[in-house]
Amino acid sequence: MTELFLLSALGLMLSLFLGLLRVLLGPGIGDRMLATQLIGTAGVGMLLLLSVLLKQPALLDVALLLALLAGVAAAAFTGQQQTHHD
Amino acid sequence: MINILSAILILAGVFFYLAGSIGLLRLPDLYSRLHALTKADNLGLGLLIAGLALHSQDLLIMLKLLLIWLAVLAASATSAHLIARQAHRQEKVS
Amino acid sequence: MNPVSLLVFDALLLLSIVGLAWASLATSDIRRGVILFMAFGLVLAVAWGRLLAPDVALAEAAIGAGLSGALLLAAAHTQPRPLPPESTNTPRNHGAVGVVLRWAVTLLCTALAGTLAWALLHVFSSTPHDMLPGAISANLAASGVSNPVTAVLLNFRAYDTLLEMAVLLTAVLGIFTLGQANPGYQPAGPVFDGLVRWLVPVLILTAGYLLWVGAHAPGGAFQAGAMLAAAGVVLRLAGRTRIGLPEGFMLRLVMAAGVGLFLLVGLTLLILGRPFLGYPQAWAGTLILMIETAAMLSIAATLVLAFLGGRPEATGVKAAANRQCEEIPRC
Amino acid sequence: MLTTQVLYALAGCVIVALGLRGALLHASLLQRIVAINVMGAGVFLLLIAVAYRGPGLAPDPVPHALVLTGIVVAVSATALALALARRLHAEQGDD
Repeated sequence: MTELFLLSALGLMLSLFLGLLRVLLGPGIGDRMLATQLIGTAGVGMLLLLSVLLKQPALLDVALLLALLAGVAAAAFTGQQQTHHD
Repeated sequence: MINILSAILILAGVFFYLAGSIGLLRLPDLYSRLHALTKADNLGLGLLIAGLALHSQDLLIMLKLLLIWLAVLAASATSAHLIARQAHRQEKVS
Repeated sequence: MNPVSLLVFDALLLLSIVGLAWASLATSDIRRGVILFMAFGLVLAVAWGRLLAPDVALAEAAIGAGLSGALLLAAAHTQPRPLPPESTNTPRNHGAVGVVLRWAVTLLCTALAGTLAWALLHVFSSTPHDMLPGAISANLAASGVSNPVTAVLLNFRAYDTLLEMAVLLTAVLGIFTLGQANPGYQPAGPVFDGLVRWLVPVLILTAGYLLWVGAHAPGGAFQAGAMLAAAGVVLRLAGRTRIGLPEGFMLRLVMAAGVGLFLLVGLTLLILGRPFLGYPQAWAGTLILMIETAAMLSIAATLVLAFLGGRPEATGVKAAANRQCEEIPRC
Repeated sequence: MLTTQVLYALAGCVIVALGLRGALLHASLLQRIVAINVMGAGVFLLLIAVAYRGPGLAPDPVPHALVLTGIVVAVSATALALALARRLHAEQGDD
């Protein structure tokens, strides 16, 4: 089972690298943000696998925070500040 | 038996992750990429979580895993909507 | 465990971290840089998990990947469109002098990295001494908590944390003196509003969980404060006028609560004839929880105010500005 | 010597150098702030790598506590720097 978890973590790493390419290539800012979301989800998956591999149950909490804060980041990305400030 | 099932679920999850990221890389425009990402990404994580939950056989861990999945599902659906709307708005401006 | 494939994992993880660090600084488009920096924080959180530092990973996930990103993105939004690189008004980008300077700085930074690496390899090759970690695990039972990181932060090196709270207070006072808060955000659409409705309570619950769990497992005041702050930031982004910050005197009280309670406990112990912040063993757990709760509130207030970027306007003015808002319920 | 530890520490060195270079060479204030944050992350990576003592062994908690403090201080310092940059921008914009 350990081998499988490691293999899966490497698979997610590959997925992260593909996302990385999209972040670098763009072209639009939305594409980059989208790819960052993918990197985040791949990070969540890797943390879950690592929590089993390294016997660190606390990494589940880290994955949870990462998942919750993904929404905050997207909101910050699209939030429209009011323009009439004088 | 449970181990085999959980292994299949985890591998299927990784497959969907990879399919999603290849879609993100290969598809031509933002909207289709969005589609590829949100579908495959959530399914990938969902299957991975199902496999890990089966493997853990601990109710508390299962609940936490479920919570993580729900959080990712809801957050990614919302952010996909927000990003698409932002892109749409910018297209109309330019 | 197969060490070779774990090593491959490490190498790829580090490749992506270094690549993102480079890419986030190589671009002249600040929004692109910030998004790459956020991705950098996300991958870094995985690295902390990999190095068995879950406390740090929690803080990175909450702050590095979340709040810092939100802060920088908000700043990048207000920034005017980036000027093309050749039209920036700093003269050192021009001509032969600029090129020489650029190379000189690059060379110096490379030399710095080399020196650092040399020093580290020197440290690693000498026999490790376990005095400090040994002393910590020997005295952990007396610290009042069983998570060693919390024990270091709030008992063994409580001075550091006290001063850190003072640094946070100073930073927020500095932000106050620089002017009014950023303009607010437009009210959220229905989809985002749906997110806010469940995300904010979950963030607050998570904060409570992290504060409580910090005594015996990874977590604690910093991470909990960051989660509370994230709730405030989400409300702000959704265009709400009330984001959970108290006003006037209460706000000042919350801002100073961390330093204040810390000092109060320390001085009381001094009067009782104990060393400054030398908790009696029977009380250590309770005192730490009290200080952590106050610290959490201060940290949350500081981070929300940091996101506002200035003194929050009084609600009286605000109410007048948002008169039309009052007709819509839950606006 | 642990290979993992060395790998992560060396990456930390590279990131410190990259961040410092960015902070010195970038023209835009905002990008310098990002660069300083990157540099800080490199220092954190160094410290956590030093604290790591191998699989199955509990790492040294003192660097962990330092980095935790560092992350929170870094974000508040970043916020102060951003507020300063915004004010500076407003003052210059008046000319």
